[in-house]
Amino acid sequence: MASMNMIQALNNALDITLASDPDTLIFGEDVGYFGGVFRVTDKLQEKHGLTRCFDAPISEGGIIAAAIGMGAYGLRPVVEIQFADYILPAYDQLVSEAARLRYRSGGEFWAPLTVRSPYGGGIFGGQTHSQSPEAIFAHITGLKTVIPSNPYDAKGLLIAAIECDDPVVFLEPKRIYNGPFDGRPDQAMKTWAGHKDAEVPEGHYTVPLGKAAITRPGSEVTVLAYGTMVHVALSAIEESGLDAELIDLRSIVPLDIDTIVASVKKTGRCVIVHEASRFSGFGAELSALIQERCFYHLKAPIGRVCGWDTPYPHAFEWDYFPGPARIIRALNSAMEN
Amino acid sequence: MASMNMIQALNNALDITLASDPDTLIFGEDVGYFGGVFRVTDKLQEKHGLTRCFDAPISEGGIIAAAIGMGAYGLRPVVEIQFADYILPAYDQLVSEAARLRYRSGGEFWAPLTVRSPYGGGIFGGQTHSQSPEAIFAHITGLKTVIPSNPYDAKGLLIAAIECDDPVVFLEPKRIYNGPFDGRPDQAMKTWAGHKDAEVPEGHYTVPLGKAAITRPGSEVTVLAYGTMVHVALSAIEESGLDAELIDLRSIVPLDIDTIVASVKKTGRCVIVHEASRFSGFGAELSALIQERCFYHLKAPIGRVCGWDTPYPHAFEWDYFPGPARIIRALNSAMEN
Amino acid sequence: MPDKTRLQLYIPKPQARPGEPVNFDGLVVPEAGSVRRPDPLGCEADMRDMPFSLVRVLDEGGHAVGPWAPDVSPDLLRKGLRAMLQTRLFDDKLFRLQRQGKTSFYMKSTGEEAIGAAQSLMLGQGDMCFPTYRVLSWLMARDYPLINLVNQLFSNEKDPLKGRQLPVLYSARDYGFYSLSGNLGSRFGHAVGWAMASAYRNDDKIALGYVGEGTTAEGDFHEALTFAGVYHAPAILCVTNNQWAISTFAGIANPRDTTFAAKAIGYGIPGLRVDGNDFLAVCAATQWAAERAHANLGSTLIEFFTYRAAGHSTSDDPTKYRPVDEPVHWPLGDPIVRLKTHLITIGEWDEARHDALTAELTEEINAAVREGEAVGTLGKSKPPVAEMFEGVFKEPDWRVIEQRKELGI
Amino acid sequence: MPDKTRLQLYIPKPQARPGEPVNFDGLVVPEAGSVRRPDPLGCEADMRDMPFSLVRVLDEGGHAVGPWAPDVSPDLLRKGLRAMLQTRLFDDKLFRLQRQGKTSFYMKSTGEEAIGAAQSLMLGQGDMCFPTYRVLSWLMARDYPLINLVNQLFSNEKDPLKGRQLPVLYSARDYGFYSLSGNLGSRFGHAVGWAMASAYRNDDKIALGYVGEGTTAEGDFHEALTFAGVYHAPAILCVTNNQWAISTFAGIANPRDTTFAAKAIGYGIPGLRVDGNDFLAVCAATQWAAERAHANLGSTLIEFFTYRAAGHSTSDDPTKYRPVDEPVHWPLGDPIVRLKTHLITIGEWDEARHDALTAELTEEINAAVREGEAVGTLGKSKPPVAEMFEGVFKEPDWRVIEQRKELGI
Ligand SMILES: Cc1ncc(C[n+]2csc(CCOP(=O)(O)OP(=O)(O)O)c2C)c(N)n1
Ligand SMILES: Cc1ncc(C[n+]2csc(CCOP(=O)(O)OP(=O)(O)O)c2C)c(N)n1
Ligand SMILES: [Mg+2]
Ligand SMILES: [Mg+2]
Repeated sequence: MASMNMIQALNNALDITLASDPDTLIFGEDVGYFGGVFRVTDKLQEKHGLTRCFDAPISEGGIIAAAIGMGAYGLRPVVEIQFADYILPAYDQLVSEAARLRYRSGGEFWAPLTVRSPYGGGIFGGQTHSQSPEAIFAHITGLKTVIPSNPYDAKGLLIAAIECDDPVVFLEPKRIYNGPFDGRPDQAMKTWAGHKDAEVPEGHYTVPLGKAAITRPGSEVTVLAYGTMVHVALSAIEESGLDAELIDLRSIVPLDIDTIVASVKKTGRCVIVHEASRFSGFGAELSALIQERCFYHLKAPIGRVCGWDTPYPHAFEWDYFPGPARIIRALNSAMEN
Repeated sequence: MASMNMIQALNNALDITLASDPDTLIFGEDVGYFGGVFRVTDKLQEKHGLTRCFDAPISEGGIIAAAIGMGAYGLRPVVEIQFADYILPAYDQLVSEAARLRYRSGGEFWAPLTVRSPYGGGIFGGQTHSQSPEAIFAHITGLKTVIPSNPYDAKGLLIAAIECDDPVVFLEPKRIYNGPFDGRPDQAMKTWAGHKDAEVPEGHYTVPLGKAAITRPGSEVTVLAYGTMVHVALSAIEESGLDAELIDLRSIVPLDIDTIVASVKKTGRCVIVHEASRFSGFGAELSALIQERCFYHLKAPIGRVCGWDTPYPHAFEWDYFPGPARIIRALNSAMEN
Repeated sequence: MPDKTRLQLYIPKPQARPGEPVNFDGLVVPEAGSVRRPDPLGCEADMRDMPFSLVRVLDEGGHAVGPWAPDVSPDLLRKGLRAMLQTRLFDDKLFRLQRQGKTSFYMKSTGEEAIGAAQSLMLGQGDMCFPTYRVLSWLMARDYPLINLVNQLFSNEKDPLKGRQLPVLYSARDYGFYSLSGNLGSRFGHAVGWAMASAYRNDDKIALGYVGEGTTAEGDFHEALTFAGVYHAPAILCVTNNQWAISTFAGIANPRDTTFAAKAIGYGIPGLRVDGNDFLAVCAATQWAAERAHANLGSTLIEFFTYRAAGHSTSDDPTKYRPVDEPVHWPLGDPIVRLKTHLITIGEWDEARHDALTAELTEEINAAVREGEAVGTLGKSKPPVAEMFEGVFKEPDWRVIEQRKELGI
Repeated sequence: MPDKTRLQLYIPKPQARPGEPVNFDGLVVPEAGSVRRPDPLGCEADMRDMPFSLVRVLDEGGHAVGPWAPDVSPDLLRKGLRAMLQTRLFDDKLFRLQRQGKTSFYMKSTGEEAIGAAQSLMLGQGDMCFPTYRVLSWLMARDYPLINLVNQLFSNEKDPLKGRQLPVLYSARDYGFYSLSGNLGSRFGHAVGWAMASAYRNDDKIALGYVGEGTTAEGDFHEALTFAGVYHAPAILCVTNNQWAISTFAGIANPRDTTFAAKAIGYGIPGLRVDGNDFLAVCAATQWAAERAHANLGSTLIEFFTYRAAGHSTSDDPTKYRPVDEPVHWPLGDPIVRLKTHLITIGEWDEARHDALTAELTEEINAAVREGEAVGTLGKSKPPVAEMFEGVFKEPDWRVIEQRKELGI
C-alpha cells in the first residue's frame, strides 16, 4: 500500500500494464518525453522505451484511428486526448468505427482501445478545458464510459478498462487529480494525503466496470454522482444533516442499475448530480430509468443538479458549477414533498 | 395551395429563399448539378445559378466550417449533409464552433447556418444510412434541432430555420419524404397525395421553431413523437382505440415544454416514441422533464418506445424499428396502472 | 497595396455534362514505358516528379514495356484475369438481382477490377487490405467463397455478417479484407495504425489502404497520411481516382492543375501516379511500394488513375450527370480487355480459353446465386433475430438482455 | 516478392533534449535575397520549387536585398517595430501578472512578433484575420486598446467578452480579428468560408488564416485547404512553424524531408516558405499572396519559419523538454532586433529613439494595467452574472430564463 494522488495512481496503472503486457502501448499529444501536460505518463517513455509511450501529432481523429487499427491487429492501445473537450474531432472515429467494429464485422474485428482524457471543470479552464461530454458517449451503442472519483478506483478501473475487449472512454476528473474537491473554492485546497481511497495497493488489481460504489450509505434520499461531484455531493450531504445514500456510479456504461434501483426503492427519493449541462445530459437517462423502475416507490420528484444550459463560462465558474448550496437545496426539496 | 410531398415542399422552401434573399446559398455533396441524392435541391442550380447551389468536396467538416465562415461574413448558408450519419465527422465544427461562436465572442460573430440532413430509418439503409442522432445535438448548448413530420411543416420550418440567426440542425425523416409511413412495412406504400398536411401554400410562410403541434387531441394518455414516428404513433393510437393525445414536437430545441406539460397534466399518462436507441436518447430528457414538472399528476410510469440499444441492424430493420405493436403495448401498459 | 478588383466565386465544372460532347482534352497520357522507375529504396526527395507523370506498362499492342514492366508469371496474370472477369460477371448478375428486389443495394466496380485483383495477388496472405466498397476483385483473386458474398447480399440466414451490415460492405479477416463500413475514409487511418502495430511487433506484415478520389477531401485522409509519414508506417496507401464521386467530378476534390498523387509530397512520402486500367502497372507499382515498406522505409501513396464505368450504385443513373457515352471514350481502355490482349500477345491465352473461362465463371456465379436463393433472398430469410442483440460488446449488458426479452426472443 | 525483413516502429526524436548540446544541423538557411520571386499572377505549376527554399530579405548587415525586398515606407516599418515591441513588453508584463494570480492564464508570442504585425499592416481594414493565440501583434499593429486586452485578461467587469472566454482568446471584429477558441485548427476553414463569401458577394476583402505547425496535423487543416484550392478562395493561409507544439517538436507533425509549405502542392495552390523573423520578408510574402488573391487567383499557403522563444504558456516550463539555451541559438535571430537594425541601417531609426519608444510603450502598458487593476483582477471583479445566460442563442429560451431565476439573478 502507498498513498497516491490520482495522477500517481493512473501513472502506476499504466506502468504496471506496460510492464506486464507487451501488447499495450501509449500515445497521445505530449505524452512521451514530457510525460503529458498533467504528468500522467511521466517517466513511462524513459522506463519502457520510445515505442511504448510516444508523442502523437495534434490530430485526435488520427490518434483514435491509429489506435483502432492497432487494436484490430491485436494490440491494446491506450491513448490520451489532452482534454475531453478535444475528443470531438475524433467523435466519428469513436462512434462510427471503434464502437461499431465488432458488431458490423460479425465479430471478426474489434477495437480494444482505451481513450483516457482529463475532464470536467473547476480549474478556471474556460469553455474548452472544462466540459463534461459524457452524455454524447453514453448514447452510443458499443462504447463504455468510465469516470473514477478517487485514486484507488482510478487505478483499478483503468487497468480494467485496458484489459477490456471493448472500446472504453476513460474520463479523468482533472479537478481532483491532486486532491478531493468538495465544491467550496474559497476553502484551502486539500490533497489526497490521508484520504482512505488514496491508499493504493502497489500491484495489479482491477475495479470491475459496471459496479457502482456506495460512498455513503443512508436511508432518506439517494444521491447519484460520479467524478468530482461525488466529493461535492458528500460535502453537501454532510452539511444538510440528512441521512442520504450517496452512490458513485464509477462507470455510466455499463451502468449498475441494480444498485441504483435498490437504493431508490429504499429511500423513495433521489437527487442526481453532474457537472455537464442539464438538457439531454446523462442525468436525464438516470431520471428516466428510475421513474420507470421505481415509480411506485417515489415520494417526490427526482431532482437534477447540473451545469446550466450554457457553454462553460470562464469568469462565472462558481456560478455555473453545481456546488453544495444547489445540491442542498435539491436535497431539501426532495425531502419536502 | 398545391399538393406536395416532403421533397417538393423542401425544394420549394429553398427555391423561395434563394429567390428572395441573395445572402442565402446552398452547397453540399451532389446538391448542385444533380440536385441531391434525394432530389431536394433539384433544379435549383439551373434556376438560380452556379454560385447559389453547388457541389462540395466529400468533407462534412469542411462544409460546415466553410458555412460558419460564410455566416460570420454575413451570409446565410444552407448546407446538406448527405445522411445524418455523416454529420459526425463535422461534429466538432457544429459543437465547438457553430454553437459557441456567438457566446464566446460576446456577440461579435455568429453562425446563422442551417444544416439539412436526411435522417432516420425504415429504408433498409443499414447501420450508416438509418441512424437518428438527435440526442447528441439536443445536449449541445447553442444548437437548435428541428425535425418535421409532414410537407406543410417541412416547408415552414425550413424557411424559419434559414431565417433564424442561430445554427439549426434540420433533420429530414427520409422514410416519409414520399409518403407518410405508419410503421407497417407489409402494407402498400402511401403517397402524400390527399393528406391534409400535404396541402402547401405556394408562397413564403414560416412555422415557428419551438412550437409543437397537437396532431390528435385526446384525454387518456399523451404520446410524444417527432418525424416518422408521428405517423407510426398515430396509427398505433387508432388501432389501440384509446383517446390518446398525440403531440408532434417539430423541434426538440427549442422544446415546447408548455404544450407537453399541459397535456400530461391533463392525461396523467405519457408514452414517448423515437427511433433512436433508448439509452441516453432524447426520450430520457422528455421523461425527466415530465416527471419533474408533472410528478403529482402522473398516474403511471412514463413509457419509452425506442430503437433497441444496438447499432442499426440491416436485416432486422423491422425487429429494431419501434413499430405500432410496441407502441400499443406501451399505451396499454400506461393505461393499466 | 495591390489593385483591388471585384472578386468572383469560382465553382469548378466538369468538361462535359449530358448532351455535351465527351471531352477528355487536357488529359495527358504518356506512352507506356516512358516513365522512369526510381530505386524503391531511394530518397523521397528525389522522386517528386513521379506524381506528375503516369506509370504505364501495357502499350497499344499489348506488350509490356519499359522499366516498370514487372516480373510476373503468366500464371499470376491468368489468375488476375480470372478474378477481374469474375468480378465483372458477378457485378452484372447482382445488379440485375437488385433490380428484382433480391438484395437491397448493390455497387459495381466495373472498369476498376485491375486494382484490387493485382494488389491482392502481389501482397502476402498475412497482409491486410483496408478496402472501399469497390475492391471486390481483391476477394475474387483470393478465392473468397462466392456463396458468402451472395448470402450477405441477400441478408439471409447464412449471411456471414449475421444480418448486421449492408450488402457490399463485406468483412473477411482470413482473406486479408478489413471490415467495410458506409462511412467514407474512416478506415484509412486504421490501415496506418495496423501497419504501425506490425512494425511495433517486429512483424513482416504490411497494410494496404484505399480511398476514392472524392474521399481524399475528408480529414481522415490527411490524418492517416500524417501518421504514415511521421512514423514511417509500412503501408501502401491508394487513391482510386475513378473521376467521379456519385455525380461529382474529381475537380471538386482537387484542382485539375495538381494530382492526387502529389499530395504525398507534403507528407514526405513518395507519390506514384499509375494507370489503374493497366494490370501490369498496378502489379509493378504495388511491388515497388511493398519493397519500400518491407525495407522499413515507410509508406507510399499511389494514385490509380481509372474510370468508374458504371453508375455509382443501384441508386443512381449516371446518364443524368455525365454524357451517356463518356465511359466508352475513356482513353485508358478496359482493364480486362487490356490484360487479355497482353496474355494473347505473349502466347499465354486465346479467345477459346477466354470463352471457356467466361462460361465457367458464369456457371459458378449462377450456382452460388442458386444456392443463396435456396437459403432465401432479402426479406425471405434472415439470421436469427437474437443476432441483433449480440456483438454490441463482447458480453451483452443488461440493456440488450432485457430488450431481447422484451422482444420475446 | 520482396525480401521480408523484420519491421521496426520508427518514432522521430528532436535533435536535442535538455542536457544535450543545441543542434540546428541540417537547417539550411539560404542567403537573404537569393531566392527567386515568381510572378504573383503566374501559374502554380511553375512555383513548386518555392516550398523548398526560404524567402529572406534582411541580410546580416540589416540591408533589404533581393527580388523580394518590398516597397514599404519607413513609417510602416516603424509602425511594425512599435507593434512588435509593444507585444514583447506586454507579454512580459502579463506573464508576471499571471504569476501573481491576476489572470488565470497567459501565452506569449516571443520571437514571432513579426508575423502578425507585418500582416496586419499589409492587409486592409476590411480584411479578416482568423488568428491563433500567438498573433497579438496583429492587434497591436492596429492600435487595439490595451485596456480591452487587460480587462479580458483579468476577466473583470469590463471584459469585452463578458466573462465568457479564456484570457488570450480575444475577439475584435472591428480590428479584423476573428473570435479565438481553445480548439486548435477549427477556424482555418472559417477563413476559407469567409473568403468564399467575399468572392460570392463580389466584395474585395480577403481572409487570412493561421495555424501552428503542430496543428497542421488536424483534419480541419486539410479540409480548409481542399476548399481553398477547389473554389479559389481569396485567402492567405499561414502555418506558423515555430518548431514546437508544447513539448513536441515539428518532426511529429511532418517528416524533416519535406516542409509545411510543400503541403500546398497537393492542393494546387502556391506554397511559400518564408523567414518569419524577417519583418520585410513577411511583408513581401503577404503582399505577393494578397495580390494573387485580389486577382481572383485564389489562395496561397505560407509557412513562416520561426521559433517559439518562450514557453508554450504559463502552464509549462520549456527547459523540461528542450535545451535551456536553444532559443538563443536560433539561427534566424530576433525579429525585433533585425527590424531595428534595418531601420538604423537605412537611417530611419536610432538607439535613442528606440529607448524612448520602449519607455513610452512600457508606460502605456503600465497605465492600462493600472486601469484594469482598478476595475479588478481575476476573482476580484467580474461581469454581471446575467451574462452567463445571455448569448447562447440570439434570444434566450425558457431553459436559461428558468435557470437564471433559479440562480436568483
Ligand atoms: C462520410 C461520408 N460522407 C458521404 C457519404 C455518401 N457517399 C457515399 S459514396 C460517395 C462518393 C464517393 O466517391 P469516391 O470517394 O470518389 O469513391 P467512388 O464511389 O468513386 O469509388 C458519397 C458522397 C458517405 N458514405 N460517407
Ligand atoms: C483540438 C485541440 N487539441 C489539443 C489541444 C491542446 N493544445 C493546445 S496548444 C497545443 C500545441 C499547439 O502547437 P502549434 O500548433 O505548433 O502552435 P504553437 O503553440 O506552437 O503556436 C496543444 C496540443 C487543443 N487546444 N486543441
Ligand atoms: Mg471516385
Ligand atoms: Mg508550434
